[in-house]
Amino acid sequence: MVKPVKTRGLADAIAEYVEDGMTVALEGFGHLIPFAAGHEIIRQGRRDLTLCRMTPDLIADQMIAAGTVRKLVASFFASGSAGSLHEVRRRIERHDPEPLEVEEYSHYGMFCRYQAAASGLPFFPLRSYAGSDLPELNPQIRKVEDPYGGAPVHVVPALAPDVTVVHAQRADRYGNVQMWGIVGAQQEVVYAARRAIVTVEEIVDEEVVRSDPNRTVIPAHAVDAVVHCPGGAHPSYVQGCYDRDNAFYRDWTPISKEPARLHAWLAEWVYGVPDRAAYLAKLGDHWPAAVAVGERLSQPVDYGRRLA
Amino acid sequence: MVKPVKTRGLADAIAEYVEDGMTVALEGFGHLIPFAAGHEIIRQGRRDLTLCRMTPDLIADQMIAAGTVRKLVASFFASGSAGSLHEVRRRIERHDPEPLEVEEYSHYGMFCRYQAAASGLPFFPLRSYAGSDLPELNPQIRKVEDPYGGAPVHVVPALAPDVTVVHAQRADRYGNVQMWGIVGAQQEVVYAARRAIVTVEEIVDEEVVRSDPNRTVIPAHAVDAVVHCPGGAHPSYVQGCYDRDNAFYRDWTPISKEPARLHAWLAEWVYGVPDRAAYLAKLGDHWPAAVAVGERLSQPVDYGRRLA
Amino acid sequence: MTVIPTSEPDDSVAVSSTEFLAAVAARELAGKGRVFAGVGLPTLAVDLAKRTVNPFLELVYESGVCGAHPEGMAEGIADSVLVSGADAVVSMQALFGYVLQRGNVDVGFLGAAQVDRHGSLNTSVIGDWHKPKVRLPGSGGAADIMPNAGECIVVLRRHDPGALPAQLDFCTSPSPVRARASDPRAVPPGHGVATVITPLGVLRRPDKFGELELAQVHPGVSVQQVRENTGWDLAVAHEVTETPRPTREDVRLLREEIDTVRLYLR
Amino acid sequence: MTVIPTSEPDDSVAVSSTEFLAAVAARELAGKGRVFAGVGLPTLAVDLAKRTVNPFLELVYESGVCGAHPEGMAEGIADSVLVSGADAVVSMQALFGYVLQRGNVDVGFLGAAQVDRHGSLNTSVIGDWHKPKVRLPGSGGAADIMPNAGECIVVLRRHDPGALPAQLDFCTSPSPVRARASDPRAVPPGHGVATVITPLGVLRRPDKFGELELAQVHPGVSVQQVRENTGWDLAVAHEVTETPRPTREDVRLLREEIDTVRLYLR
Repeated sequence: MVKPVKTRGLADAIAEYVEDGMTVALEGFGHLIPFAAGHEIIRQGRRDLTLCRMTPDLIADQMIAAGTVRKLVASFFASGSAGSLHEVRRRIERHDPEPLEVEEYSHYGMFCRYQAAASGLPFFPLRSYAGSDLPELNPQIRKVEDPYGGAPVHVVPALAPDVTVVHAQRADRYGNVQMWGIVGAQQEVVYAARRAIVTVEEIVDEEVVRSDPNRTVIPAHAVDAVVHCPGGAHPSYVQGCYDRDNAFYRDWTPISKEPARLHAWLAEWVYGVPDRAAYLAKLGDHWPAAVAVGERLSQPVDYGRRLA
Repeated sequence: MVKPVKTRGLADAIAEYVEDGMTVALEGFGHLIPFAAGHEIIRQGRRDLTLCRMTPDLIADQMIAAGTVRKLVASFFASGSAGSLHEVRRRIERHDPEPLEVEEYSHYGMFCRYQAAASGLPFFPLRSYAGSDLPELNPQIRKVEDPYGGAPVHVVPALAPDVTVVHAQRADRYGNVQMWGIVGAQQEVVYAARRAIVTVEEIVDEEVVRSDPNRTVIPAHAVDAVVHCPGGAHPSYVQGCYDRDNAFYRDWTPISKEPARLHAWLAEWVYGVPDRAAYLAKLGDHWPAAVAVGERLSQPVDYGRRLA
Repeated sequence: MTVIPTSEPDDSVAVSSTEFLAAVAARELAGKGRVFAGVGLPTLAVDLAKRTVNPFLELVYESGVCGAHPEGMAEGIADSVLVSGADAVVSMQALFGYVLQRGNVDVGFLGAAQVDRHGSLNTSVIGDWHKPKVRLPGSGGAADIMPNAGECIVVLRRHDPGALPAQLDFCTSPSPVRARASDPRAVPPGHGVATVITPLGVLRRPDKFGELELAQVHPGVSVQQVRENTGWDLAVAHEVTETPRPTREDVRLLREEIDTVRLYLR
Repeated sequence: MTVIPTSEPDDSVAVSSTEFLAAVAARELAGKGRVFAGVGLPTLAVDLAKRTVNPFLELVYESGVCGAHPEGMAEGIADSVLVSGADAVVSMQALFGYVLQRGNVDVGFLGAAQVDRHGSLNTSVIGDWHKPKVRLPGSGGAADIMPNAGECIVVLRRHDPGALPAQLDFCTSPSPVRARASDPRAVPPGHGVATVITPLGVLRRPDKFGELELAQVHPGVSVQQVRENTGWDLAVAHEVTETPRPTREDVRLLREEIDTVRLYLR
C-alpha cells in the first residue's frame, strides 16, 4: 500500500476523465482560469459537452468555436473588461453556425448550485429571484415554502459536473492544493464534481503545504489528478506569479468578431501547438515579460509545535 | 470623516453590547474559546442570557454556575477530553439549584443555524436528522419538500444572536481579524450576530493584515469592537501562541463536582480579579510556561504587485 | 416644478460624457459606507469618491475582495491589483451570502441596458430571450445585488426610450415593486434602485415602492427634453435642480491620477 | 453456529480492556481510506492502525483538520497537534458539508452509551430527555456522521443490556432502518453502523437494513455469554470466529509510542 501520487500529464488526465457528452465545469473567477486544460479538451476533439462556467470568458468562446460545446450553463455572458464574446453571441443571436443551448443564472445562483452538489444536497436556497424573469424561463429555479412562516424562498438545484478542471498556484504530488487571491468557486466545484483535475504552476514538497494547512483550499482526497502546468492560466492571471495579459484580451475582440480569424487563431494557437509549454514558447518574448509582477510576500504566521 | 478605529477595553465593550436577557454566542471550537469575555460577562452580573455554543466547554459551566444563563443552545454537552460539565449536569438532571432550559442540535445543525442567519436566510438545509429523536423534541428542526422530487430535507432555523464574542490571533485597529488553525464557526457567527466583539492576542499594523488578505476571516465591517486581550483564551489555546492548559481542564472536574468549590473558584478567579491581565498574573509561573509552544512558521506566499 | 440652477459657470471645464457621469456618480457616494462596485464607469466613480467626498468608502467586489486598496486602476472586478494589499479576500459564500445577502452592502453600483419606471433592470437580452437581437452579459451579480444591497445606483450611457422603456424586454434584476407583485410576502430587504444617472439628468426613487422621478437635469438640458427621451410618462420632482458640473479637480484626478491610460475615459 | 478459535496462544500478552479494544478497532481500519475519528479510544485505534495495518489512512476531524500528521497524541478533536503539519484545515461548511455530507468519509468512528439491534445510537440521555437520569454529551457530530459516512464503527466500553438495550432511551443518531421508517424516501447514503466492538466480542451488520449479529467473540468469551448480556435476542453469524489477540507489537506501540502518558490507556 502506498500513498497515492496523483501527478499526471495534462493530455493523459484529460483523455482519461473527459468524455464526449459530459458535463464539464472549468471554474476560476477572472483569476486562475484553466486555459491550458480548455485547449487540451479542444485538441482532443471532445464533442457535445455541457460547459459550466460562471463567467465563460475567452475560454468558452474558444471551446464553443471549436465545436466542443453543446450547452453553456453560466451567469455572465461577456468577458470582464473586454466586452462581448462574439462566438457566444453569434450562436445565440443568429444560431450561426448552429444554436447554443443556454441555461442562465445569477452569479450567486451558479455558486449555490455548486454548493448544493458539494454538500450532497438536492438544492440550495438564496434570495435573488423574486420578481425576476430568470425563474420563468429557467424551470430549474424553483421555490420552497418557509416552514418558519416567512415568504417562500427560491432554490437552485445541485450541479454536479462529471468532471472539473481548476488551476492553482501550487500543490503537493498527492494533490493537496493551495491557492490565494480570488478563490472563486474552486473548492465547491471540486467537491461537486465526480472527478477533479487540478493544474498548478508548481508542484511543491509536501512540507511546503503542511507548513500552512489553512491555505489548502482543496484537500488531496477530492483530487483525481494534479498536473504541473506552468503558465496554464494565460491569458488570465495567477496572483503573485503573472498578471492578466490585458493586451491579449483586447486583441480577442476583433479576432472573435470574424469566424475566419477565430478559426485561424485556433489552428495556430491550439491545434498548432502540442501542449502548453509549446504555447508559451510560441508567445516568445511576450511571455513572461509582459505579465511579470513584482514581489509582495505575505508575512508568515506561526502554527507552533508542541514542546516535548 | 475618519476611518473608524474600533479598539476598546473589554469591560467597556461588554458593558455596551451585552444586556440582560440577550442571546449571546461565544464560539470557538476547542480552539480560541473566549474565556476572558465570558468571565467579564460574569463579573458584570449579566442575567437571563441565552448562551449559544456548539461545545459549551468549561466556560458554559462557569457562566451557568454564576447565574448568568437562563437557556443553553448547544450541540455537545461535555468538555473535549475532560468529561462531564457538572454544573450543566446538575441543572439538567436535578434542576439544582434551578432548571436550565436546553435546545439541542448536532454540530452541523448548530453550524447551519449560524450559516442561515449569516446568509440572511430563514433556514438552512442539512441531511442529518431523518429517524433521529432530536426533531421530535426540538420543534425548531423542521422539513421542507424537495421541489426536484427527492425526499423532504430537514432544515434548521436561522440563529441570529444579539451579540457574539470570538477570540483570534490578531487584528488591526479597524477590526480586520485574522486567525489560523481551527476556525470553527467564527466567521459565520460574527455575520449572524447583530453585534460582534473580537478579542485578540495582538493588535497589529494594518500592513501586516494587508500582506495576506486571504487570512482575514472576519473583515472589519462585521466587527463592532476589537479588544486587545492577550491570554484571552486560557485555558483553551491559541494556535502558535499558547497550548491548551490540559492540567487546568483536568482540575475542573473535581471543582465542578462540588458547588461550594465551584463558587469558591469563581470568587477567586473571576470575581476576585479585575481583568484578564490580573488573572494571568495570578496564574504566576504557570503562565505561560506550562502552555508554551515551539515555533513552526508558515512559508510565505507571494501576492505580487503590479509593475508600473 | 421648477429648474433651479446650482452650478457656477466659473467652475466649468470641458468634460466628456464619461467624465461627467463618473463625477456625478462619485458625489452620490458621499456618506456611504460600503459599495459593491462593478467594472467600468463604477471603477472611475468609486476611485474619484475615495479621493474627494468619501476617503474611507469601503470597496467590495463580487470576486470576494473587501476593503480594496488598489495601487493601480482595476481592469475588472477580479483584477490582481484589487487583491494585493486588500483588507480581506473572502470566499464566494462569505461575499454573496454573508456580506451581500445578510445586508452588509450599502450601495450596489450597477449598469444596465434598460431601466423601467420602478428601477427594474434588463442586462440579459434585447429582443426575445430564446433568439435575442442582442445577447447582453446577463445578471452576473446584479440579480443578487438588487434585492440585497441597501440601495442601488445605476449609470446609463444613453438616455432614450430604448434605454428607459415602458416595458423591459427582459427583467434580470427586479425592483421591489416587481418582487412584491410576484408574491406579496417576497419583499426584498433593499430599497432597489434609488438613483439613475444618465447623460441627461438624475432620476431618483425616494419611495421603495414608488416610481423614478426626475430630480436633476444636467447643464443645458431641459426637463422637457428628459421627458421626451424617456419611454414612459416620467414623473418630475417638485424641485428639479441643475446637476453641478465636475470640478476642475475632479477632472484632473480622473485624467491624471485615476485613468492615466484612458481605459474607461473617453 | 460454531466458534472457531483463530488466535495462537503464543501471541498472548496481558492486556487491559482498553488496549484490547483499541487493537481490535485498529484492525478494522485495514483497507479503509478516510476515517472520521473522535477522541479517546478512537485516537488510540487510528494511531495504531497507521503504524500497523494502514499507514496511509487519512485522519479527518470534525474540527476541520484533514490529513492530520500529529507529532504527539491528540487530547481532543481540536488539539493543536492535529493542526500543525496537517495537509489541510478547512472551514466547518467544507468539513461537514463537502467532506462528510458529500460522502467523502469512508468510516465514522463513534462511541455511544447505547446501541440498539439496528445500530441506532443514544449519546444524549439516560432516562427522559426533559429530566434525565444522566445527561450525556449529546450528538456532537454523531448525528451528522451516521447518515453520511460510508459506514460507522462503534466501540463500547460495556457489554450489558443497559448498553445494548431492546429500546434506546433516546435515539440521537439513527440507523438507516429508523431513517427509512420515518420516511420511506429518506434513506441515508451511508450504511450506518457496520461494526460494534465491545468488551465481549464484535457484532456486525452486513445488511444496511438488517440487524447486528455476533461475528466474533473475544478469547475466553462464549456466544451464550454475549447473548445473555445483550438486551435483545442477538442474532449469531453462521460462523463465529475468535477475536485475534493484540500482538506484542500492538501493545508495545500503544504503551511506548502512542499513549506514553497513559491518558486513554487504563
